[in-house]
Amino acid sequence: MTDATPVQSAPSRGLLARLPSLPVSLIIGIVLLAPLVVAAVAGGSLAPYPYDEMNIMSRLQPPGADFWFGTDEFGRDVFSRTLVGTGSSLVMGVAATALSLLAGVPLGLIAGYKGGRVGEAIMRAMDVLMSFPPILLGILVLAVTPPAQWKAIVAIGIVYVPQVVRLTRAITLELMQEEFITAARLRGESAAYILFHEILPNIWPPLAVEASLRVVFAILLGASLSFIGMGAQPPSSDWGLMISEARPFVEQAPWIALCPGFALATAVIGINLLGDGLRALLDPRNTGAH
Amino acid sequence: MLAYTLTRLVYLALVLAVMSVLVFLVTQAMPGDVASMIAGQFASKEVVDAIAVKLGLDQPLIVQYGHWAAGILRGDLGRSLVLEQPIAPILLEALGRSLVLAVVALAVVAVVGIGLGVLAAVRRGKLTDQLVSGVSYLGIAVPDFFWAIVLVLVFGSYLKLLPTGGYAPITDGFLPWASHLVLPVVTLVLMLLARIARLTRSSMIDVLQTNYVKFARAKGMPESVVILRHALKNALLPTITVLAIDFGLILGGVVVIETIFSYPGMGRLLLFAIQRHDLPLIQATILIVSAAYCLANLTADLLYAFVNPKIRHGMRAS
Amino acid sequence: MMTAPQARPAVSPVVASASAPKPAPLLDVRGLTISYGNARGTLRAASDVGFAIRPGEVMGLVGESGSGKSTIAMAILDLLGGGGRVDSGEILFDGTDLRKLPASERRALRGDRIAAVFQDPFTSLNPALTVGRQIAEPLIQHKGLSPRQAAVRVEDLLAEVGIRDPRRVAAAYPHELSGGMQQRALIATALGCEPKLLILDEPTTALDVTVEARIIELLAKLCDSHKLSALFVSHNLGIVNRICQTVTVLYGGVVVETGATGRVLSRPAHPYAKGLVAALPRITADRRHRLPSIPGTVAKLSGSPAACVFAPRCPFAEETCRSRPQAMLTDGDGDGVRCWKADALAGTPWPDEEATGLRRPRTGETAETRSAPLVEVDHLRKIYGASRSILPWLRRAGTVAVEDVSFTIGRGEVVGVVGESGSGKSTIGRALLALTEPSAGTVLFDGADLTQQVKRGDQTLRRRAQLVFQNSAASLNPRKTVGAAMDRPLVLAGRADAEERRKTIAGLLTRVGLPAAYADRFPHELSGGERQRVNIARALATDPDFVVCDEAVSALDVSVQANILNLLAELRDEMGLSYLFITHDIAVVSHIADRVLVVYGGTICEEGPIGRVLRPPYHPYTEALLSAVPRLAGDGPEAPRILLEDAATAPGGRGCAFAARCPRKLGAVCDEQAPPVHETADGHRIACHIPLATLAERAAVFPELADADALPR
Amino acid sequence: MMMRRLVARTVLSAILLSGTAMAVQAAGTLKVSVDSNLNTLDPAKMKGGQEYVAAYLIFNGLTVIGHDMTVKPDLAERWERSDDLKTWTFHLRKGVKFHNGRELEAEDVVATIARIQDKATGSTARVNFEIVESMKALDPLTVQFQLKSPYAGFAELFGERQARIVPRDAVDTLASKPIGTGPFEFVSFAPGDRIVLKRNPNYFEPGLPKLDEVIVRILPESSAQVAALTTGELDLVWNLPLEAIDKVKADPKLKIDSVPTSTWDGVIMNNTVKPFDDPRVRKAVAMALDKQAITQIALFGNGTPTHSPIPPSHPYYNKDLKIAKGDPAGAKKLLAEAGYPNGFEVTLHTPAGRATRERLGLAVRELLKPAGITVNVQRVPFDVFLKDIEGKAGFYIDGFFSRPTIDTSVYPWYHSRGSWNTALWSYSNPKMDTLLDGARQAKSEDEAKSLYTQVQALAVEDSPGVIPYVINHINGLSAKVHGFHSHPMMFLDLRDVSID
Repeated sequence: MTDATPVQSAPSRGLLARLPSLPVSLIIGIVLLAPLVVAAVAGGSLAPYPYDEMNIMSRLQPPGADFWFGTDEFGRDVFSRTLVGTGSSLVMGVAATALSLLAGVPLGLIAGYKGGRVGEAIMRAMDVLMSFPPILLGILVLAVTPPAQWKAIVAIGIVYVPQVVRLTRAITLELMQEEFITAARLRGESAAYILFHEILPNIWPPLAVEASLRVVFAILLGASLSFIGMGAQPPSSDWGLMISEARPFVEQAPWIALCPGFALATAVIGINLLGDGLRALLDPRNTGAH
Repeated sequence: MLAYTLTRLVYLALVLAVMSVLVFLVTQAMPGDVASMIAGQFASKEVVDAIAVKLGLDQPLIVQYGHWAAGILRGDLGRSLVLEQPIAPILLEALGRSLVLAVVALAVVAVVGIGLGVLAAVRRGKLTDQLVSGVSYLGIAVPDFFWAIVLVLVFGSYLKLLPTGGYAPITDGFLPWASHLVLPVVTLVLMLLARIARLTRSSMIDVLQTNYVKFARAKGMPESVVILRHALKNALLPTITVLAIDFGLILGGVVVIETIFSYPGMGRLLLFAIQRHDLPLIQATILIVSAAYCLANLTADLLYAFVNPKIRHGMRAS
Repeated sequence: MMTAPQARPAVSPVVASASAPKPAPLLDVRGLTISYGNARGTLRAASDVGFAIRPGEVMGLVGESGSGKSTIAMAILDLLGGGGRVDSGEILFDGTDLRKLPASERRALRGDRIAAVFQDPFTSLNPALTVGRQIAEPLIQHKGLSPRQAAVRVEDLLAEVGIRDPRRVAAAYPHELSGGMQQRALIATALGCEPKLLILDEPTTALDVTVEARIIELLAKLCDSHKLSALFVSHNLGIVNRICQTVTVLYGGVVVETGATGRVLSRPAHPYAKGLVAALPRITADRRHRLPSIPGTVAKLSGSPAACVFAPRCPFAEETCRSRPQAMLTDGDGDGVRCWKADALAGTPWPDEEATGLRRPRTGETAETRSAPLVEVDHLRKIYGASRSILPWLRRAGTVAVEDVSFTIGRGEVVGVVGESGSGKSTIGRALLALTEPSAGTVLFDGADLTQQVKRGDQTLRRRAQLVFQNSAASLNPRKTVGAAMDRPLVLAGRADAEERRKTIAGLLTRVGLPAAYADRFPHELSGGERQRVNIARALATDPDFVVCDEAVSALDVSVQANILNLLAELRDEMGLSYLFITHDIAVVSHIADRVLVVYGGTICEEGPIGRVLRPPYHPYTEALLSAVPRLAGDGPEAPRILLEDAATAPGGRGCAFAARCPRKLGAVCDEQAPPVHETADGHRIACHIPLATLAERAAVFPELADADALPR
Repeated sequence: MMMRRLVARTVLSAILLSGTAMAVQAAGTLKVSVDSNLNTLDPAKMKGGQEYVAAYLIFNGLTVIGHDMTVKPDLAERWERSDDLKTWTFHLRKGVKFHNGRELEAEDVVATIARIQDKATGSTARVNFEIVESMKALDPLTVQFQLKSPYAGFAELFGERQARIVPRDAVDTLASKPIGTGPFEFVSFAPGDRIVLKRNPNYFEPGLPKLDEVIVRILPESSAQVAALTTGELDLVWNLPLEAIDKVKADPKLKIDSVPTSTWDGVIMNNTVKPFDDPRVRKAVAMALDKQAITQIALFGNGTPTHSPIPPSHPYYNKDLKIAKGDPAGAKKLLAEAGYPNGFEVTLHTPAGRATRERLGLAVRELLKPAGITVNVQRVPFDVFLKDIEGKAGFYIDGFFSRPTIDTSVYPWYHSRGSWNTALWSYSNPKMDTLLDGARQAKSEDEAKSLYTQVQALAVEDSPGVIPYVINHINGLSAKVHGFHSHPMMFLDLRDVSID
């Protein structure tokens, strides 16, 4: 009630100054992700070989001095392919998540704020979408047209819209009960102002945490879709596709699958840790302690 | 509770009805068509048309939908155009195999996952907790297909201990049946375990901080009673929901795992149907998969309500 | 009797005191120091705390939030959570230092020799287990009863705590019981193993006033009949006065005063205790005066106190107070005070602000002398949860929150609405502000239908009616500065000039007693009282005529509550505001309202000028409410309390809403017919089947009001 | 308690020993795997190799293509042709019974062929029998065909995969419950899982088959197939994945059996679509592709570079022609002549899920790069491939199984009225037509050989598409399996097979 030692506000201090007090998982997450982001941005120029250069003489080479992570059945350098594939895999996750947020957040806001018939209609539509198992929805979307990576992104984006809508709506409903929203209504604010200036800023922290987890799911789902041939297309070096193509050779040349597998694991662990760290950082209950 | 169940069932029926229309339209929109698929490479137009007429594909969509929907209401899922067999038995068989996978995998996940989650929550911050967290990270970090490949490599190719693909009906004997299940189940467990363990851990931690747990301690209850009787029962509520949803997911087919292990469940049936462009089979499979998924969700909610006396009794009011 | 300031052992050797041979204490806490630690540092929750409870004695441990009272209770139970630890000290129970016992032995004592009841019965019972099983658990654990034997004992226990249907309650789940029943179940659990010591941590705070009264009555009876000792943790001085023989006052984790309840509450020695007693709103007080209040906010410590913890807020503080810690001064009777000036101040009351000229006395101007009413409520009715689904089993009539309520609020008038939880009082407030649409009836604001205007999108009229909330934290957007929160109403009012708006905000902040620089702060950087001031300032920013105060001071500590009440009163006087003051605390209402509505189950049972409502004739419910108001020693004789039954069913139906709990129920007529309204002079109306004359025969709950015409009108 | 422990122990040992436990089955049971699900068991509607496996186990034709690629009697014990090559009379073997016990009659043959001719059946073999003017059963054991035009290879047509003779009274249930005259009887089919067949005790070849039971498991994952073969869970992997050959060879308990075939993959260029309407462009593509390298990449060397569908193992093969070695510089020059000095960009479609063809596509992409042609590979699901790509797109990878005769292997693709040609690359050269028509009526082997030699030269010169190789058909099997020989038509012939 009467709290005499005001708790220092989290956002009012510089990030750098607070580095020692940042959650450990956040720091590890960033450390794991940083090289991947670099690879995603500059993958092609860092790679020792072009990702699609074939060399029949050196196919299925084990890791060595020339090819750090060996070569695949076409003699392509696995390391270069993995490096170049970073962009494809990360973009898949981030873009699909962005898409689901872009569509889901406004719908969730409206459903939560408006309620009534509009809200009901939105939520029932989401129910229908949600009653498809995620990968099924992805397959269905992709089965309508020839596969391509951007379509996989759209498909995954659509798959996760209901979750985002539900979360946004739940938070909005909760916020609608908050008295500061009542105060805004009392002073005669428009619905748009309340939605975008009062509610939205309070939705971001939980959404950011949710988004980081969604990115993980999207990356994995994207890899799965590529794996069954409905995502990225050869000769692209998307990780899921690489692992899928490596299957027949896994016994002779396990490195073809292991290299992108480890990259995928690093990305997922990194983002998970980032999400955990973010949660700890943004959770009001954890101000100070983590 | 009854009213709630009824309401949910009505919703379910509505959702499925809407979905059936959606599924029907989407499958119609698919490129490629079944008549040319049946006619094969380079069939002439007349051949394709003749097949289309024979299959009734020339009729207006609404009529086709009407026939289809009426059939489903009668329990007739139609005939597979490619397999030229009634769909229902094929689907039931695949569903049965998916059911086996789901039940076995979830039984393992539930026991191990909840156990680990409780252990981690009770030993929060200690080595055990960190070990469990680490293992569960590994579980979610690596995609299921990667685990599957590793398992095939290790147990099938190197150790030659387990069959790496296919399915043996129980009529072949218990051992072949069970041995074929091991790898897909282990893969599924690796995939699902982490979530269950982490969820149990976090809800357990929440429950351990509640007043009623504090009050149970104030009554001098031993820690084991506090954890197992007072905390666990309440902490399991969200876990039950997720388990039921996972159940629906596996029942609806885990396409990737079924592909790698050549497991003839719902996922591969669907993939088969899509690849062969067998519209009735696609429609029926999606409908059944979605219905199974919805039912699992519904069961989750009902189970949640049933386990939670507050909702069980208060359902009428809400 | 008290000596000069000098360093003395902190713990008074009460036992060794020869002047009054008393039995050895059952619980003797000595030098207890507790701190909470986390990565950011440590917070001292209790410093060198000592007190003793003798067999059969109930000791009150009082203090405001953050005083460390609950922490001490939990430390005794060995249930400190969240990084709390006991740094030093002894907790002697029956002569044994509990801290030296292994954890398993301490656990064996808990629930058996030392039992506890916590604040919130709603969350203290496990929702997944039946009540009976939860009560039986310690019996089986500590006494080795079989489940069957335990079940029999459970029913006995439930009967003993006043539950009429023990078998049904034992088989019920917690959510099926009312709050009062739940708390009785908890008490039954605590009593099960016949403990020697009860730890009661705010056992009635979460309950309604009439329920609280019954629970206190029960606890007092049980402590007496079982010869129980108890540590009674509370912030409520009135309750402590009723049940405790001795009291220990905590401030900032430090014991500032201890002694016999009667003495401490009637003649407090420590300045903080003086302030606390003075700031308590009293029904009998002259409401033309401001409430005395304690300036500032509660201090928090990170280490051993280096000065008197209360010095920053103490009007009597001198330089010495700020430079050295205070020692406990005790006398032979076990009374103690931690203030070197205690003797010197013995006759000095807490300073009256009017006397010091800080505040203007309220002018006696009346509101009703003005013209037409500002707000007219006509046959307002609100039903929640009604549903017209196409699915027959989903159709619901809904819950009646407000049933046919009519009243008016004059310009400059303060109307209080008093009721318990579920009485519909908040719904009335929300309907008045067009935050909820009435199911029937109309609300006219300044002659216009506000609801219809808002529906049409016309917000101008609405800005003239504002709301001050209970939860000062939730009512401010955590991501906006105070200035930004106050800026919006001005922008909406068409004030284009940013500089001018900034000035206005500074002016408003100053007006509610905050520095203008607070405009740049975020809500979480403010204390609860400061946030409530910001809330008020924000409400004022639209330049309203009418403000609904919905439990606006309920969440605040007594010392802060007085501040806010004073501020609200001042604003009304200066700006001619009208208030609808919604609260569960009739003492608070009596202090600020001109007129009062007593609501129960969505209906108005009694309405009238405050002076009339506080005096007979009473509606039976009003009478019970008034009799439940706890009073401090020295406030006058306690009236016989009217104890209401726990509500068995929700109010509703055709008859009187209060019929089910009414101690004076006439019979079937109360259940079946709506009560007639008796009207007396001055607009005093009572809705009851009992004839007015019979009602008027009752004795006054506050006789001092009856004869002394302390109240105007 | 005891019981529970016992069960637990059993389960444990079961899991550990399952590898060997799997092998415990009826002694005469052969477990075979195929790599893809079967769509249908109705031979007339079959289209995939895995289906033909079933067709040859359950059914017979009037004739059969032998391991030496020559036509041999099957249900027909002998046949006669008129001198004008237009009237063909087949005499059925006596006493052949369908699995349902009914005797085979000439009317069944008529019904079978009529059904294939029916457009609504949608049989890919229909075009083969368009040549039939009329047919009739002269008596229960004799059937006679009148052809529209002379055709020397008509008897071979009955060795074709779809032309399995089916009982005329049970055609409607063929897809799910096939009845034939073959060495094995149908027992059950679980789509996606397995087909179970048992020995036909009334099979007309005395003493055959030797096996009691055949289980055809559907295992799409190559690693699972190989693992199952090594653990003994399978006895034979039909069409062994190429990448597993080394592993099987290295295992002393396993062996490889392979045979050259005339099954080929091709880089199809639509001769009516720009830029492939210019023969110079097609020629440039052909020049740039190193067929030896492609055979290595796509088949891991398990095939032979060729000019046309005529395999190098065949006597008609043109040995004087050189196999393209890959000449990007020459290709560039040709492209410049054709008006593409800077090359061009094109999309190459490959059917998804056909590993060798996907590898072929990627190899083409790499090998055309130095010639200045930028290829974007687009994988297409097979159903879409059939509908929207084949015969429609400009540039794609396709492939075809061996045909029973050289005529059926070449004519349909290269003759301007050939059935596959019109729907594949629309190649038309009157000179080629003359050569092919002539070969059909060739009176002697030498004449035929000379004509086909010219056909190959012209096919390379015009390059309607590039046929880089013919594939070896490879099976992996357990050393316990005896009497198995891979068939150049990729049939699974199990009549003589036995297992220890």
